[in-house]
Amino acid sequence: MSEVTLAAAINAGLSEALDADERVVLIGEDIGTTGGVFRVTDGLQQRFGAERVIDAPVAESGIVGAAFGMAVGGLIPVVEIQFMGFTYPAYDQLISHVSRIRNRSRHRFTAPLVVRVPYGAGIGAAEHHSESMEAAFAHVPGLKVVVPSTPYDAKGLLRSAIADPDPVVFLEPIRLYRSVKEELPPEPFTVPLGAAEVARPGTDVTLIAYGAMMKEVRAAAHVLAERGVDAEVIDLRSLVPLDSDAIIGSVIRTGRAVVVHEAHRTAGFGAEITAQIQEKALYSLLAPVERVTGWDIVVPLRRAEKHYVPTVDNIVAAAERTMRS
Amino acid sequence: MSEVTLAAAINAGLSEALDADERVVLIGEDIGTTGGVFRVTDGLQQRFGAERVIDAPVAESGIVGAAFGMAVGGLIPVVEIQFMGFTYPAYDQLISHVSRIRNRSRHRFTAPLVVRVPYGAGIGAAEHHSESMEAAFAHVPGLKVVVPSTPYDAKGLLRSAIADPDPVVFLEPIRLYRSVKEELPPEPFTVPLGAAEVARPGTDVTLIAYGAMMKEVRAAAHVLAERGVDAEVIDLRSLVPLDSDAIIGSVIRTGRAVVVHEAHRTAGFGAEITAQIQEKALYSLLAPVERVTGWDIVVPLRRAEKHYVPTVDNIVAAAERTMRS
Amino acid sequence: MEMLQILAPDGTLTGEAPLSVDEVRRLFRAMVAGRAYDHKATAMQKQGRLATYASFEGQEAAQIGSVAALEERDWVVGTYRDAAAMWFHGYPWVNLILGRTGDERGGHAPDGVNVMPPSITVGAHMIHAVGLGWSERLLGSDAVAMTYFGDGATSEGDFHEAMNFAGVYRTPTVFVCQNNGWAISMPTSRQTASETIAQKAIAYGMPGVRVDGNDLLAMYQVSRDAVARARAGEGPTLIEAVTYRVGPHTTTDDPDRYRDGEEAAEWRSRDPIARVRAYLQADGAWDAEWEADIEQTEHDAVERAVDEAEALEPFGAGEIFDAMYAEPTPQLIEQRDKSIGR
Amino acid sequence: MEMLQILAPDGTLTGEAPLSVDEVRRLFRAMVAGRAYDHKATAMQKQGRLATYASFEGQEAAQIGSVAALEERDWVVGTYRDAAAMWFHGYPWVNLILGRTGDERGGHAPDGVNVMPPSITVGAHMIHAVGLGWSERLLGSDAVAMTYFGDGATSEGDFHEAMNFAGVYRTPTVFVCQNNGWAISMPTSRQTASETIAQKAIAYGMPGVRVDGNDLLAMYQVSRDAVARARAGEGPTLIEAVTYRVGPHTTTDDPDRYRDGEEAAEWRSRDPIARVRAYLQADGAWDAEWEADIEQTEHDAVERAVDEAEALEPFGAGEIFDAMYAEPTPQLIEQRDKSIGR
Ligand SMILES: Cc1ncc(C[n+]2csc(CCOP(=O)(O)OP(=O)(O)O)c2C)c(N)n1
Ligand SMILES: Cc1ncc(C[n+]2csc(CCOP(=O)(O)OP(=O)(O)O)c2C)c(N)n1
Ligand SMILES: [Mg+2]
Ligand SMILES: [Mg+2]
Repeated sequence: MSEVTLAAAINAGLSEALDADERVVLIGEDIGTTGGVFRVTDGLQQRFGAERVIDAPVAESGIVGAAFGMAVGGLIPVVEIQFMGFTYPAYDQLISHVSRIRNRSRHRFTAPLVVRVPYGAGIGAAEHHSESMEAAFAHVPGLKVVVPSTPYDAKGLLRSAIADPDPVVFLEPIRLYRSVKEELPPEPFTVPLGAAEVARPGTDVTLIAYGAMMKEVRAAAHVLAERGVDAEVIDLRSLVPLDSDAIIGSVIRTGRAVVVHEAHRTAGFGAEITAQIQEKALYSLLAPVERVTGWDIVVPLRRAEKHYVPTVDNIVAAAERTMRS
Repeated sequence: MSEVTLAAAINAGLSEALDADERVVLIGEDIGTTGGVFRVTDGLQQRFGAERVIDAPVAESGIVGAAFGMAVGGLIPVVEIQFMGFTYPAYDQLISHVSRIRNRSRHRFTAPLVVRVPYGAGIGAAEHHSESMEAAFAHVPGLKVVVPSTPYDAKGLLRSAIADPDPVVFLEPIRLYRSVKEELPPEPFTVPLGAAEVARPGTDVTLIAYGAMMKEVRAAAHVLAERGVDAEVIDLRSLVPLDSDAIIGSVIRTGRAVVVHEAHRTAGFGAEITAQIQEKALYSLLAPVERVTGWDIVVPLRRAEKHYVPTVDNIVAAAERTMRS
Repeated sequence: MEMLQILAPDGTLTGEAPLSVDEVRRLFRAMVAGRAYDHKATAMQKQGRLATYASFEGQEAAQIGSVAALEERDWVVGTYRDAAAMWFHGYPWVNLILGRTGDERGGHAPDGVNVMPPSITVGAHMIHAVGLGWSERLLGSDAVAMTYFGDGATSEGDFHEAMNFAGVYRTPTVFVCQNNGWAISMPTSRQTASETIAQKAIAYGMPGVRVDGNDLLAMYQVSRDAVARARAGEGPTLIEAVTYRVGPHTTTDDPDRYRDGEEAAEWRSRDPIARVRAYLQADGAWDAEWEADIEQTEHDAVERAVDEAEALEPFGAGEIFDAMYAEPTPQLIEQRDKSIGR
Repeated sequence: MEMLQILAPDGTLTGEAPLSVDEVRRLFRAMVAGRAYDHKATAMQKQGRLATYASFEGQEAAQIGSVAALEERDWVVGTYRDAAAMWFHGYPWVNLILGRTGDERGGHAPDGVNVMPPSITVGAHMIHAVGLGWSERLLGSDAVAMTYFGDGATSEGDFHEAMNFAGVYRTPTVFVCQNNGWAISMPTSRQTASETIAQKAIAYGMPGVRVDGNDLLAMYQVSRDAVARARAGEGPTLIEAVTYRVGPHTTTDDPDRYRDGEEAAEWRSRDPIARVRAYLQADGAWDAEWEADIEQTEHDAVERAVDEAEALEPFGAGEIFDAMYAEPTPQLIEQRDKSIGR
């Protein structure tokens, strides 16, 4: 078997889901003939037809709203929004309708849809193409928020998201689409939502991250190991539901934590993780939990982007700061 | 002089601003002939004319987008969105355009507008009318987020927001519109953005809140005092910029903190405050910082709303928990 | 654009009736039922038993005339002001009242009743009807979706996106705009510079029709035709029902602040129920006793629903957590435990 | 709807020219300049010196013909594909190139140049033009705002809200839709079921005109009229410029995946620059030497702008914080300090 990219893993997951269940449909801008701006849906319209792999007009609110209606009507729509920066026009549909229909109808109607969203910086893209606004979704009750960082997880989490009876925002790290590869088992498999993974066991400090930052975090753990610091790395995989137990358990053991995300610092999801740690593991903490994050600025364009995205060095330095206490 | 409500204080602030500067215009749904759903703009169209107090079609994105254009063009628009639940259609305009124009034009164009938003539960309103999504705005770089809790602050902060060269989301606690009153000085005054206020000095525990929850928090401090706990109460007034120094300084003195908001817990603004406290005052903490918040559910409707909104008892209990360590 | 009318304000036919007299009697009765509910709800709100209430008085023909064109398997996707249409399509009064008391259980339509909970946000729900009809088609059914909205809602971007999607994909959707003259304090003439709402259909390559919304027969006819087209796969239709909101926007609104009382009085005299009464009476198919009788029966049904709704215990501190997901997240379980204990 | 044409594809006049030959020569030169920039930018992207680039080849007449109708005090609010229009209205090449290299300083138009940075989000910017024109009017000026957008952008809800606001408030706005046949891989025929974009104006009570977007003279004429109406307080106009994107959507796009090469070839033969050349030539107002000369001059100007852009040092770690607010917040100052140190 050969290795596949994260993009190819998602393609395979979509293809399997379309095969397995007639109710699954895909909808998004340019997902058909071109296979999407990142070619993640490549070949699917050719294989499953334009009725099930639907090219949509440029109207994100309409896409999500229509998919919502389809989901209530019995389909399982998997939406693609081209970039996270274009989800905002659909924010109202997501908050006011998608996330609420189960509650407002007390289980009579549900919206089992998935909204796939490429996110994150690091490829020197144009304005609005480098967003990491996961906190704005994680704060919305009724949504689930999932963020894979490996091809295996991407495929496995996607199948779980599609099978989930509730709406899932599925964030795909643009930077990892083609830069991580691994072999996948030939048979279908799933990865449960809400379960973090210990990507590297360790005893000195817990590094907590997800999605786009996992590559840097893994590399930082490597550097730290060389410097004699044994870091435990946790890949959250889901922000909602959050595997708080995995986080707290680890920090109670290590006594130190670094939370990493690319999103803006203020009111980013790292604040939530940090707050939970101090709530539940304060007396184990040997040092303040460090947050390594993007800044509270619009993600800079290509020529200065590197000053925004957290680096391996930043993470290593933060971990070392926690070791000093 | 007689006492005025928070709603009347805002009305007076708007009226003064319209008087003081011809560039100030108001725009929103039903703000003219009816004076708005909460009568906050009562009488202003009659006084300043329909060209400056503009009744808009039901189109929140259009209202904010048009106000953005007006602001770039040299006006100072003060937008009213009827309820926070109707800001979501305008989220894209706020994030992608209003908050960014200064950065994307490197100061050449700016958007000195104010978006007034009634928010919060507690009056048994219909679906979508009880939202507290301030975190979704505070997380957006380039916006300022201001939340008064008294008539004096409401008027003073509003004047500062209108005078501010950058866009301000101005959140008005629905529940306090008519339930708090005070005398205001006859002459114009301002309250600076970014400065918290110590609403009550104390030594044992710091209660940190803003806007809609301030009434409960003040009352909780009163109850605590009766029980021998001397609580310091901080009214943040601005979430962005945040007066971190006031928070940290107080917690370093008291060693204990309770953060209170009505918004959902997960990734709410309380997480940010908590994270900052543990970052900068960990070694002073005698107990975990407590968060007293709304739950991660859609705000329940009238018959069960009371189970959602944090109560005086909840706050007292949390403060007492911190005292036990 | 011309406005279709079949029943003149005085109850005389100006065209061919699309319904038998018996059928008209049935729909007359439904309008009477709607009004009984409307009056009851307004009264209850004044007594503090309901949260705000949005009366649809004067819009009974627009709602009943259109919804009557549907089959049971079709969908109704409406607003806070569309109780008559929802009820006619199977949504029980008790649900409608529950919703207005502020109880989420109002949103739980009985199984098999294809009526969405009323949309409180303006404009966002029409695209749901597009999606619903679309799903029916992909699942092999010929069911259609009818969506109700106001003149104000046509200003929202989501109206445009819904119309555009319906046009492009030819979804089985019937758009019923009740142009009742006002969106809270905004008259339709300030909501859009378009002379009619119906002509907006041109922008989406779909037919638009303008109809007297206070004329039960005309409403029925255009709706029947639109439903037939949708069901046959011929695509969506926009119907502009020209009507009037004779009451306040909601019980917290005071229309005297923004409009002339005479306008409302004038429209009260064009009452859609009176018009059908006159028609039936001229046909010998109406008498006062019958109307008193159905009015009492329908009123009693509403009263029973009110009793049922009010007898229901409000949610306890734990139950509010029960319907966010199929299975609560660990966070919600923790919060529920705290809530019960707090 | 009819499509206005003044200059036939072979360069012969089919109506009266709205411009003198000298003026046409000036606009011809501007089109040549636009193409010089376009070719240079495409080439630079292939060399990795620019981020993605969106070519406007074939749309020069649509842009120059419309923007030429403006006065300096007017506003241009366009997209990533409207560089020619922006430049003609005073936005320097160096700014355009800077933006494409990925440098925020590209968005800083010189003082007095009323051109907004190009909108990258589709559809959201037209309402800004509505607000800009509105502010001009309230501030006592007669300046108008012209906004450029594509066929795809007409599907966004914000297009609708912009058109509706402009109609209701009669703002001095000129909406120029360059219907270039495609929105990435979506043909206009699948973007909307409306037969034309121009007819969408009917939904907003404003005039809509359809014009050959590859005809400089027709573009100029309809734009001049629309600008005059707007300036006179007579309200907005929607112009549909029928044209074609002969190149890829952006440099990362491969049009062979979704369209027939013949269609593009066919449109290449309707080149707007060639058409004006033929017209001028027939008039004796063109010779090859002159064109070679202006081409060289314009090309050199672009080259100098490229040099200037590339000579600019990228932002350092601290400078990225400098333009979020007039004064940085304490949080930003703290972060900047960390960033410089980190
Ligand atoms: C998105 C949104 N914006 C604003 C409101 C507040 N609001 C409630 S009803 C209404 C007017 C709607 O008018 P129309 O669509 O004509 O319906 P009608 O009430 O006349 O039936 C407004 C502005 C809302 N509910 N949702
Ligand atoms: C809100 C938003 N959605 C999606 C995109 C991605 N996107 C960029 S250009 C484009 C197509 C736009 O087509 P059109 O409006 O016809 O303009 P053209 O590119 O043809 O000039 C799309 C979908 C975007 N930039 N913004
Ligand atoms: Mg109305
Ligand atoms: Mg196009």
